Amino acid sequence: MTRQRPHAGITLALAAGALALTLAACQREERRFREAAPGATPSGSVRLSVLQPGERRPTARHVASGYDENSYALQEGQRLFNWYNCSGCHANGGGGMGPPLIDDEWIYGSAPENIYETIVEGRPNGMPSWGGKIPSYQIWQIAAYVRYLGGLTPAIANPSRSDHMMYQPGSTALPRPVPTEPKQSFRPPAGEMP
Amino acid sequence: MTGRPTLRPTVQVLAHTVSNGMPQAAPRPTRAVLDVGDTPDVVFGVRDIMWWGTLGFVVIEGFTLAVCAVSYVYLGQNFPSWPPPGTRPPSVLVPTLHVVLMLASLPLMRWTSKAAHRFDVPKVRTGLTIATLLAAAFIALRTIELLDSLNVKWDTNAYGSAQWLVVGSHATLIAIEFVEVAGMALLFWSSRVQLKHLADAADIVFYWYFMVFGWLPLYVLCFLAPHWV
Amino acid sequence: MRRGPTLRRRIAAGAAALAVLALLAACRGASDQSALEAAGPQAGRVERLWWFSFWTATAVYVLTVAALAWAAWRARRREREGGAQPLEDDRGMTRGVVAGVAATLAVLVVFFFYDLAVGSALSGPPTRAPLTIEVTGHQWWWEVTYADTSPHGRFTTANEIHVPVGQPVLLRLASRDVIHSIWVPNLAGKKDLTPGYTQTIWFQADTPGVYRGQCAEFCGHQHAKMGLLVIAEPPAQFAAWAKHSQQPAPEPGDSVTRRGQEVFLTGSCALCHAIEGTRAQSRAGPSLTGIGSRRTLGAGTLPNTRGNLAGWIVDPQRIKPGTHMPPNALAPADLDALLTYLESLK
Amino acid sequence: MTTSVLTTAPLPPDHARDAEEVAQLERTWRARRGLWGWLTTVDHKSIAIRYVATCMVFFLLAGANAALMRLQLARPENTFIGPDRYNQLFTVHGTGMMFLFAVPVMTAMALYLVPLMVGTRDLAYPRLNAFGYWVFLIGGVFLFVSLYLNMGPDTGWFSYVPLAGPEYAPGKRVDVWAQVVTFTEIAALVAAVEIIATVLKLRAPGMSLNRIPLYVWSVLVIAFMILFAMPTVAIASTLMLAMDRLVATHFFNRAEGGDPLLWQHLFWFFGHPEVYIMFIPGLGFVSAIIETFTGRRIFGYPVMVLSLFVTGFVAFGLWVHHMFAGPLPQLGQSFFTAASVFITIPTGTQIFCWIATIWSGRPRYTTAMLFALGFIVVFVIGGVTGVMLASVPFDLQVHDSYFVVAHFHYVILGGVVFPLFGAFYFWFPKMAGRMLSERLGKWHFWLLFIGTNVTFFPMHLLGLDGMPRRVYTYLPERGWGELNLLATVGSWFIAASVVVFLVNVLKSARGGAVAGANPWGAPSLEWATTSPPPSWNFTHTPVVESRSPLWEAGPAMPVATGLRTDRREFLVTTALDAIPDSRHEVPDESIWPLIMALAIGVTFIGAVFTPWAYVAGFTLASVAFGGWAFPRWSKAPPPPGRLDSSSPAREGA
Repeated sequence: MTRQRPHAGITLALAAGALALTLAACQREERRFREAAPGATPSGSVRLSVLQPGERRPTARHVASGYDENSYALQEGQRLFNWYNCSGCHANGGGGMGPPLIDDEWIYGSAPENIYETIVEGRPNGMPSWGGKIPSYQIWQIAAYVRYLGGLTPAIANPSRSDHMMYQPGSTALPRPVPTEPKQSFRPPAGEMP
Repeated sequence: MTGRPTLRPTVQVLAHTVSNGMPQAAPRPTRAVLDVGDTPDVVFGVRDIMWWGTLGFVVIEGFTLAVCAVSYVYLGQNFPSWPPPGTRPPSVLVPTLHVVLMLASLPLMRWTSKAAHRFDVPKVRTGLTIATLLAAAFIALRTIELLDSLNVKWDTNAYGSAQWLVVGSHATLIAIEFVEVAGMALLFWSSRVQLKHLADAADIVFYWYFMVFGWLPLYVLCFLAPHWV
Repeated sequence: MRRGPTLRRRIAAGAAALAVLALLAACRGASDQSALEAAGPQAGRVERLWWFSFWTATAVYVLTVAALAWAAWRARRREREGGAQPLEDDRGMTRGVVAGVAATLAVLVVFFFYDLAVGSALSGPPTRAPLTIEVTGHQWWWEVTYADTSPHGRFTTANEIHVPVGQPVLLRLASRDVIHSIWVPNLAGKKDLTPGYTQTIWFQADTPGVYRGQCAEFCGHQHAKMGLLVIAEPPAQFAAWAKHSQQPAPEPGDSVTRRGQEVFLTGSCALCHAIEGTRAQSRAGPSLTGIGSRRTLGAGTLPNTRGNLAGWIVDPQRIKPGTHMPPNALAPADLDALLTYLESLK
Repeated sequence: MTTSVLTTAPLPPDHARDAEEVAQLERTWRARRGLWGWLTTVDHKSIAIRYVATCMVFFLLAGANAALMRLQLARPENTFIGPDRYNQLFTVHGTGMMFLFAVPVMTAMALYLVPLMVGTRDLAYPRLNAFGYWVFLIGGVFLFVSLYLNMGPDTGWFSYVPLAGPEYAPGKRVDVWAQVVTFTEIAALVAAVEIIATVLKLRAPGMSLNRIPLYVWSVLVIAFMILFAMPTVAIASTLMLAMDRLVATHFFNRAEGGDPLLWQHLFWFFGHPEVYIMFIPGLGFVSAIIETFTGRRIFGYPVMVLSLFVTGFVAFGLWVHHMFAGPLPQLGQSFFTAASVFITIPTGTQIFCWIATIWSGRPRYTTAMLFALGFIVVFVIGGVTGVMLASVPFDLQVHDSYFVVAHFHYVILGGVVFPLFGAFYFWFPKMAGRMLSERLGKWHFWLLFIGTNVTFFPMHLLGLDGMPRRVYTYLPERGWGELNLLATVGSWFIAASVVVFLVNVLKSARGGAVAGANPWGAPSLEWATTSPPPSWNFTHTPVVESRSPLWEAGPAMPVATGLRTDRREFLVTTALDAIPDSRHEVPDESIWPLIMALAIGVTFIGAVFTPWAYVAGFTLASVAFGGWAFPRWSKAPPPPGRLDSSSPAREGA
């Protein structure tokens, strides 16, 4: 009663904490079903070939995706990763025909925009272009999941195990190497990109 | 909530009537028929109210362990063999050592309890101090059991989860008993110990018995049964 | 003095209750999804059990409340007649309570054995080899596979179960993701589709017709719009339908249809949907072989019209928020061709 | 039954001695003032009132969820609330009503009433009681804050795996649910231990088992039920579901040998007894109210007590009837059908005994009595549909449909809400010292009665016409629109009735008629002290000589003397015959229960995010335990040598 100041301080701290919690929770827990995804939207016309015709699409660079911190997006990314058979080449992140995704080697960059671009454009030596097939918000979700596989998403939003046989022991149970500074060991010159 | 002045009756009634259903404004006057001043204020076992609380939590925790064990058996039915193919059965050396040590602690605890009943503070103090060391040893052994003897991690398969569930649940009992015994030992070394704490010390021994006897079937279930099934 | 208003209030309450009952009777749901419009022996037995329980329960309830009212009335009358004090326990009261308990017990015993009789009558299909259909639950649609005929006669459809009238049908239930529950009230009670388990349920439709069912176990965002139809048709008609369904989808006949097929195969559609006879073989979404002849879209949500199909393809999230089908921004010509192609898949 | 109305003055009490004693008791038991006093109090009455008020706030919040859901369902294809929000609303509605209202409000009422009704000074473990409340508060606030942060659980109050498992429920929503359950289980278990020890060991001298009030029997039964029901769900939620989600255990992962059915078994082994835990105290309320307002003992006391025990026991044999549609062997099902059918008998017996009591009594139709009668009229509808649901074939038709929604709302409103409101009207004068308005009370009753029936009766028909539960909308061609609209209108009546009740409480708490010690002329001991009772409850421990002591004790209450007044002390009696056996020193106020609860809060809220919270929480809790259990510095150390061998304590053989 006599001590007004500490009370005010505590109230302020609580309010600030609650606000921070609110923002964090809202971002993490929101389920966005219909959205205009940030960045480039694949054009309306269906491409009849796997190859990318014509000029380059506008890039998705400098667009904050907001998907990395969203647990629903990560979960959707996980589902789509299997539905669109990404596992066929990347084998649940372990790599096979395509490069592994759970290590910290990023050939074309680890930023969400880089991964988005890789999926949309395709890459030499087998990665097909998915632009025009997969809606862009789903590509962002897959990109977020790929970043999760690489250990780049905040732990608080990460998915836990799936209801299948375990590919690797408990995805969240054991500490995984979290690269602080993603290496970009090899980046082909722009001219080589198809 | 202090003693209130007599409240005015609001319903027009005869105060202090005793007929059924008649409102009464003030508490009825009293007549003393019994004096309880000569009952003891330190008692043990079923006569002690704190013992009943301990019993309550023993029932809760005992039932919890029982349900864990039932879940363990239930999950076991999903496997062709237990442990499942590819998982090593648990090693029995450390767990057996642990059980032997637990059983060996019982005479000491009984001695402590008897000393408490005889209001023998120094002996209770000694008993509790040794019990604290024993409980610490139990914690160490349990840690080895979980990390090494089980030979399985909680996220390997449902067998591993079930093993950790049962052994881990009982581990919390050991941890709680350690905190209680250590706290009580400290109290008995301090100058603030009172007579009633002897009854509490006896209750702790009661909980210790529960901890040990509760573990025996679980030890058989988790560490021996996988070798037999 | 005090009795008047109480009585009037009681009469008013009674009248209100009657009015409510009458209103209820008038406000019935559609008859193609009702446990009270049985179309087969299973639901029929349960419906009779229901009416038996309903009338028994009504009688029990009315008697209980009447006994309560009578007790209150008796007590008041005794008081008016000068009984200043409550009565002591007596043997009459004991007899009354014992009689009440005995009557309750008798009703319960009758109910219990009637229930057991119904249960055993429903427990297994009467024939050894009923038509067997595999139903797999997905978030939020039903995969339906006819497994009974020859191995290459196996075919898969979605959200519609065609069955022949007058023949027992056995459903083998499984789930691909979470727990669902199949419930077609006109035909039978429900059964869960639990991942990792296979359950069976059987029913028989005696009256031709279209019966609607819905998922009954909460399964996520679109639990509310996870419907299915059971189409009971005469055996000959069913046989014709099954024979037709075993065929791969027809090849596109004209250029618009062909363009539509190309859109389907090269765009997003083929990533999730299968059409027999083409290279689209993904099992993520419902098979679209025969989509043109299905009655509904979006698992029993919309009538299958060209306009609804267009709306569904372009923005399914408006119709079923949270469904796994993404919006598809197609150019008008592409959409038009796609619709024509899908409609051709009879 | 004593009928003599004595006009002679009672025996002259020794006023001077009494006044001195009261002054001493006041010094010893005085509650501290201000915020600190509020945080540290261990008085069962102030904690219980707080507890009840908190439960009612959660009731309002969970009820607001229901009102929003009814608005969304008022017409087909309504777009007022989308599926994501709706799923959170119904989950938090169910979780809130079950875990944060129905069970805790019943235990909270018991925490207030039991010490008064058995005639003792406080609950057996006053600090533990304070701890239980704080844990409950933290858990409840956590749930509703999560809902408002869009982090509300959304997989149903039953959280079936795999939908609630790690793969299909992303984010932290289900983790919140699992931990809220943990909080409420801890609180319920604490309350159960309190009630059991208080009823068995702190009864007034002479209150042998056959003189315990029926209400006290009813809460004793549920306290035992809590001991065996709550740990099961705590294991399932905290040790299995939360661990599956947090550290990737495989309890429910079929692919690794886990089993989604294990969840259903564990959940319903708790979930079904939970229903009885909620409404058995309601039966106790009804007995107390009917007894008072008919002016005679409840007919068939031994049968009533036996019925309570049988109900509590058989309630553990019904859980499978929630799983009839699941993959279970057919064989055992008729056992569960039989148990579900015949559990009606004990409750039916009680209803017949009440009817006999009314028949032979002098009923007074106060608001409390109206609620008790309303209980019978509403609850029996839920009871008869409950018997129908025991039938496997019929259950398979209407399971998870609106028929079931109708059934259990009749059971819960009839069996919990009606008796509870009746209890409020009955005991509010004791708690607040003032009467609730009878006029507003009657409005409250009739609005609730109409609202309940208009809201939930149509749902029977909706269920039979195929409307499943937990749907956020339905298609127009289903024809369910009118009945749903009717139900929505009914929900407004319920809302209005609750508003009337709140107005009544707020008005009466200040301006209600002063109640006096025993305004209803009730027979049990809580009415033997002032309203509200002093913090020491009874100046002298009452001595009980019959089952309805205030009706039969004569002009002066027999009491026991000899309890010390210079320290907090209560009388411990033997469990069966309540013979005075020992005196026990009761701990006084302390901040440590709150600190302990905060440590538990850190543990389980932290455990939503990281398993290390358990380590941190255990450490904090150990420290709090030390502070809690250690005697105060201020206490003079015992004289040296006092503790050694030669015992000053009088110990029996």
